[in-house]
Amino acid sequence: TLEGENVKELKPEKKAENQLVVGVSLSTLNNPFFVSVKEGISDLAKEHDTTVKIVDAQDDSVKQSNDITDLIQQNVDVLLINPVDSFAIAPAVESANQANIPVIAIDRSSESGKLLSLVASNNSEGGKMAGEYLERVSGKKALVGELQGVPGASATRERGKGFEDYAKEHLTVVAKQTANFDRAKGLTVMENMLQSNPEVTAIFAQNDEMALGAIEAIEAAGKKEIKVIGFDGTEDGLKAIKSGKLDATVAQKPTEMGRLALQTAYDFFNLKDVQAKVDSPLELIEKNK
Amino acid sequence: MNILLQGISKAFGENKVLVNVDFDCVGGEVHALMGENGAGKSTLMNILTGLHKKDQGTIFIDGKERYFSNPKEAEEYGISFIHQEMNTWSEMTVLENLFIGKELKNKFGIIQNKKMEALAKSIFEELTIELDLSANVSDLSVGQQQMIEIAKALMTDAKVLIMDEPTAALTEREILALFKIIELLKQKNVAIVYISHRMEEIFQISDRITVMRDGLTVGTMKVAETDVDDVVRKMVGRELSDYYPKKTARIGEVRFEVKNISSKGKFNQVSFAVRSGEIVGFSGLMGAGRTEIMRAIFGIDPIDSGKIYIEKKEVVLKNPSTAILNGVGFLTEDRKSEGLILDFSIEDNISLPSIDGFTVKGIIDEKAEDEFAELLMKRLTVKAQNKDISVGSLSGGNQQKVVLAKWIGIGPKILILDEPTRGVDVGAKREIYQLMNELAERGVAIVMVSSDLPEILGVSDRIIVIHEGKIAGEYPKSEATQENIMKLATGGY
Amino acid sequence: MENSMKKNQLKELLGKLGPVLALLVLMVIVTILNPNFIAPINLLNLLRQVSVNALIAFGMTFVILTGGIDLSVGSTLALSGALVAGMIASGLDPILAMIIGVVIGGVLGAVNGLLITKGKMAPFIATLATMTIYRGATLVYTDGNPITGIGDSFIFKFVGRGYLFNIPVPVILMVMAFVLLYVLLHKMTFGRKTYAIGGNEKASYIAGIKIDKVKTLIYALSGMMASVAGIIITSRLNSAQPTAGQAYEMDAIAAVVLGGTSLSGGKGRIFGTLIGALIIGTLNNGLNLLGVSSFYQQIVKGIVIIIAVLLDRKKK
Amino acid sequence: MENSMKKNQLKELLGKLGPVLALLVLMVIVTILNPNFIAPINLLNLLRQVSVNALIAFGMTFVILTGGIDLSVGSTLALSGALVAGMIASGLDPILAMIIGVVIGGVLGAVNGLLITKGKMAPFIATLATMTIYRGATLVYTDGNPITGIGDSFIFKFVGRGYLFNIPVPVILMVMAFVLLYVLLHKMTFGRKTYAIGGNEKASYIAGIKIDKVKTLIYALSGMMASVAGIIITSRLNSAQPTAGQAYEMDAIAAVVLGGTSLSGGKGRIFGTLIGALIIGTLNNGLNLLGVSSFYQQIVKGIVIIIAVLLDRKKK
Ligand SMILES: Nc1ncnc2c1ncn2[C@@H]1O[C@H](COP(=O)(O)OP(=O)(O)OP(=O)(O)O)[C@@H](O)[C@H]1O
Ligand SMILES: Nc1ncnc2c1ncn2[C@@H]1O[C@H](COP(=O)(O)OP(=O)(O)OP(=O)(O)O)[C@@H](O)[C@H]1O
Ligand SMILES: O[C@@H]1[C@H](O)[C@H](O)CO[C@H]1O
Ligand SMILES: [Mg+2]
Ligand SMILES: [Mg+2]
Repeated sequence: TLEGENVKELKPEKKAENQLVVGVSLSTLNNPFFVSVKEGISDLAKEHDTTVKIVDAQDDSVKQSNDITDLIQQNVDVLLINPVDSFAIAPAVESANQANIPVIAIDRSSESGKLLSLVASNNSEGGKMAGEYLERVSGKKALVGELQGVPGASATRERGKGFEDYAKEHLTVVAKQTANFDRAKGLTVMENMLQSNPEVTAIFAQNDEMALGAIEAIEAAGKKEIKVIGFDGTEDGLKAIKSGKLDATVAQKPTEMGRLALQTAYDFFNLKDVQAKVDSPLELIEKNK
Repeated sequence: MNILLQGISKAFGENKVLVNVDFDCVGGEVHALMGENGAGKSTLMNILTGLHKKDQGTIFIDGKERYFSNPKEAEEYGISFIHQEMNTWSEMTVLENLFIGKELKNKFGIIQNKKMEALAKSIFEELTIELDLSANVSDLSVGQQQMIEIAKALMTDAKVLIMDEPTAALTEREILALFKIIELLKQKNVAIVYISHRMEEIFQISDRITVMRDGLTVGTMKVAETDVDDVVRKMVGRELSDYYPKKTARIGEVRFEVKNISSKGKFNQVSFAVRSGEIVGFSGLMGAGRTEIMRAIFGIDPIDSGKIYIEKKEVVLKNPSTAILNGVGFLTEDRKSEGLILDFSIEDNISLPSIDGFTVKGIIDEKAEDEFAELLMKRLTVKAQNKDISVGSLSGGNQQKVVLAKWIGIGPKILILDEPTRGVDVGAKREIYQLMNELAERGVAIVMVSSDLPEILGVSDRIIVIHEGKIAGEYPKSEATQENIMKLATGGY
Repeated sequence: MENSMKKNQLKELLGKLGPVLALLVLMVIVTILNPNFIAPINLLNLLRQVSVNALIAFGMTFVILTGGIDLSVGSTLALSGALVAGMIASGLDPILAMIIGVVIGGVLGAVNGLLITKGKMAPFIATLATMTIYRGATLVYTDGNPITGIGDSFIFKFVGRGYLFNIPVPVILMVMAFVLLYVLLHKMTFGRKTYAIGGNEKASYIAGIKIDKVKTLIYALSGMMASVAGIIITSRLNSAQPTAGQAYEMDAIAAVVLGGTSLSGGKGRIFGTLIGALIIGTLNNGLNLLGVSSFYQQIVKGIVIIIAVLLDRKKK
Repeated sequence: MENSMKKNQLKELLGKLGPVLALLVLMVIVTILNPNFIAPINLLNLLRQVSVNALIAFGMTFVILTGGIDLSVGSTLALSGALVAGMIASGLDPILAMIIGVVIGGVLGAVNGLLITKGKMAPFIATLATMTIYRGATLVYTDGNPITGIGDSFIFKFVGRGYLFNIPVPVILMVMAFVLLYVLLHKMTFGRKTYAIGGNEKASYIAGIKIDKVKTLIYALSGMMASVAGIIITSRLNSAQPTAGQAYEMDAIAAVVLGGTSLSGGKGRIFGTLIGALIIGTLNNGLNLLGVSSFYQQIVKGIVIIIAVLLDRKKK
């Protein structure tokens, strides 16, 4: 036999918030973005006296699927999953389906298995927003460098695709390098890019961490005219925008994402209708605005 | 300086190594410490110099009780120990080796190489050593390394000097130089403890002899009042009549032949043949190239040219595995690093080269292996609790028997023995000679490399002498003498 | 004498049982804190979690016994997993694809072996280099994206997600590998040679052991075990992840060492490795069940490794 | 005799120059493919990038010379960086905070040293465990978030981002550390003891070298170098990252080995390590300048390491 077979229909039973045991599996807590998601969940849980069990997959899909079986063992009422990868998570979601535990995905979806709901911002839309911003501030012919996230991560793929699809007709992408969503990598990769492509006038960093690394390199090279847009709207990112160091970011609302996900679970156990897709808002935040 | 050890006892775990041992040595004398392998000689000296802790007993230095917590402390107090196992740093230079742990430095802590060089040169001059101070120790011969050890000890201005088998790796010339130094030190009133298995030199240089057996002192006597037989009797606890048992094997057909083998820079155009039942001794000075020839024959090192025949058929022994398949066994001169796996049991060591023969459908037949090992242990009278204890815990002589057992176990047609009795005590030596005779009787062709001239003369049917990588000549047993062999070995002068 | 022999045997037994005791203590503690732990279903779950690390660690045991190390297992896992997925996605018979995958794992391992034996490179550096190269190759092959669309082959799903008599298939594979490798290591000449090489390489060579051949085979074995683990993971995740297996070498090495095998070679047992893998698995599973935050989990895991190794040292 | 001595010296010279030649060849190739590489501004940039790895690798050189290894440097870097940032953020004088940070690095390193000497643990396992523990501690301390708000202390900014006579301060720190450690290793008894321990530990003990003390100091030194690197990174990023330094141990080890130091201890030079770090830096910078995709970069890096080490072997 295989795991994930014989899935039954989910039948919600009413359960009070303070009776719920919520299992949360996050892709990583080494990234402020997901720390914010976690905080969103735990703050709301505290308000309602809900028990949450949080596990951290450290960006390893295998560990995540192990973590999720561990949570299923503990008979959690609902799973909030932020997948490391939307393909790799599918079997774990199917196992949860089999165990009759509703699953709410956060930030990244699951390619198969049944989700009660997906709470996410639209990453490819976000990529496009970044493209539009750069075109606006740097002009149509802007020569853009792109700092990419962890290779293979869905955020990398989707933001890249949204951005590049738009850029094809509106901008010129002259360089692409991966900097692993990491600030220190963002710094060195940017330094090198400034050497190999001194002509760049704009940078799209697929998250704020890389953007913050990149602006240190740009400042050090004395090329303040280069426009940089990040992604996420982390606390640090927003601070940098306020102080004028960073030009813009496509802000997600990670804390909001976390809250929305847990709220969706509450709704379910209150026998309210639940939407299959809850859009976490994206917002372009710019300097001096 | 005088040292006096009284009632020293020491056990390693369950193993009582020293039991109530007394020993003393006074300034200006050479006091020899003798005894079978594992008798406890090195351990006693290690206790004196603080490497091991005693369990019981008292140590007096110049009449005052005194203990050292480590060798350095002993050395600073004037007691230097030239260890049996060489304590060199092969990747460091001669100069660095000489001064490890006591470098000269200026007030900023910077090492003063110039000053150290000058000091080293003067010591080398005194010892008539000619060595490049900037050479890496790994490029030196074992004998040269031993000289560094000696120089190191003398540099400290020792009042007591302990030498644990210092001549095991020295050439005749170096030995003579060493004996001169010992004479000099005696005159300077240094007390010298001298450990050796070489009977001749003991009687040549020492004033008193203490014999140990199984952790006990059997007796101390003045050299003038004793003789070799007496010392040997005390060492082994029984009368030992003939050191070199009579050989009765019938010498047959040529079993093994090498023709014109050469290896650039090592040896040149070496040819010889060995018959079944024959023991051929290889003599020569240290570094003459005997070991290199045997290693090449056995397939460890490559041969540039030449041919090897076993029972008249040409063979190419490209590695030890092929050599073994062709019935060749090779006991190497360095048993610890090349002969044994010290953590393995006696049994596993013995069966290693023949292990592929003990399988049934790929699975090791443990019963057959057990019987095999037990049989060989019995035949070689390996002294050990059982076949399952690790070889590392055996005495040197017994370890050597295990190495022999493993080669006998392959059922060799040809057996090459490189210094088979190095560091082995008289009793065990005799047993090894006896075994060689038995093997010869079974038709094995034996090659024995040895630097011990009396041994070569006592054991071989024929003696081939190597000089600078070439065969300098050969003598049948009947014509060989120490003199004519030394003459060939030194190039005829 | 008699007495001392018994004492020695007891000591040896304790030595062998050391890791087992550590495991039992750990399990008892976790059970007291959360009785869910000991539920059969959780234990099976735990075993399945352990299987991947155990398989890799079995191969690593041979490598470490020779005094070597294999840092490339994680990348080998990812690369062979990706290639198998690629083959299946492009329509190859899944069974054939898996067999080819294991062979590829063997070849990748043999490359390590050749660099180490013929190239005379230190195992640490050789496998550090191939770790980077194999990871790069995986990323190039997958273009950084997971490989999906592996389709619906029952047999392929079965490898990672199936059950046989209620036992997860990866667990069965782990047990089978254990038995085979146990026999290979402790009952066959190959194992004897493995120990001999680790105990004294020079002496082994002179005793007629073909060091280069044995070592190369051992690294190939390690690569094969990594690729089996890679296939299981690919099946479990229903996709091949280019980043799979990162840092797995560390867990495998930790399992081997916790099991009492010495990093300097020549000493150790594959049974110990199994126990070592179970200790790590129990820690991971137990700490999750106890709800310890992942940051503290790392601290606890490190400390447990230190304690276990120190206790093992003390005993000797 | 004369002749052979000259030959030997030539060989040794070549041995020493091997890594330098490799570096020069690499630089020439990159320059031909992209002349931007040789621009002074890029070279300074390259040196600054190299400085962090070089500082860690200098400490690692001592560790490896004793036959040990230090896997915890990356975590030590992150933890001390975070603590320094925390202290500054909470108002401590930046200079004092940095000094305390280096001391903490030394203490973290000394813990490794004690586990290895007093605990008799294999360096690989001891530092693998502390690598996990220190990382966990960093995450606990920072709660997974970067520490910011380090404020505007000139001196703190200066360490990572400043210039002195147009030379980046991290480069100056690297050169200073190199000179100091060069003297320590090659001109003082501490260095002599380091080589002696790696060459023959037992003989060193008999020669009165306090093995435990020297080793502990060496691991402390490695920790201190890691924390200096951590401070530079924190200053450059104007924040302390909990994930900083991950896998840095591998780059540092690679630099040491590329520089010709043997992993089995006793042989090697700190000058080689500097060159090794420059080779790795040139590869990183060069491959980026040439626009090689990061996937292929990994493959190329791995292959270059293998070639460099193999060439080094051949020469001997
Ligand atoms: N560190 C040690 N641990 C355990 N046993 C030891 C140790 N050192 C020596 N022994 C044992 O103590 C006994 C005496 O050894 P020792 O080295 O003193 O003998 P020896 O008289 O010097 O012999 P040889 O002539 O072979 O050098 C032997 O049985 C040996 O195995
Ligand atoms: N490992 C080694 N490294 C460098 N030189 C060596 C090594 N082994 C032997 N030699 C040198 O090779 C030459 C021949 O040595 P070999 O060991 O064959 O001589 P031998 O006649 O067997 O004497 P011994 O009794 O010392 O073994 C000598 O000059 C020796 O210094
Ligand atoms: O959306 C998140 C964040 O952008 C983070 O920075 C990286 O992973 C993505 O999935
Ligand atoms: Mg001795
Ligand atoms: Mg010899």
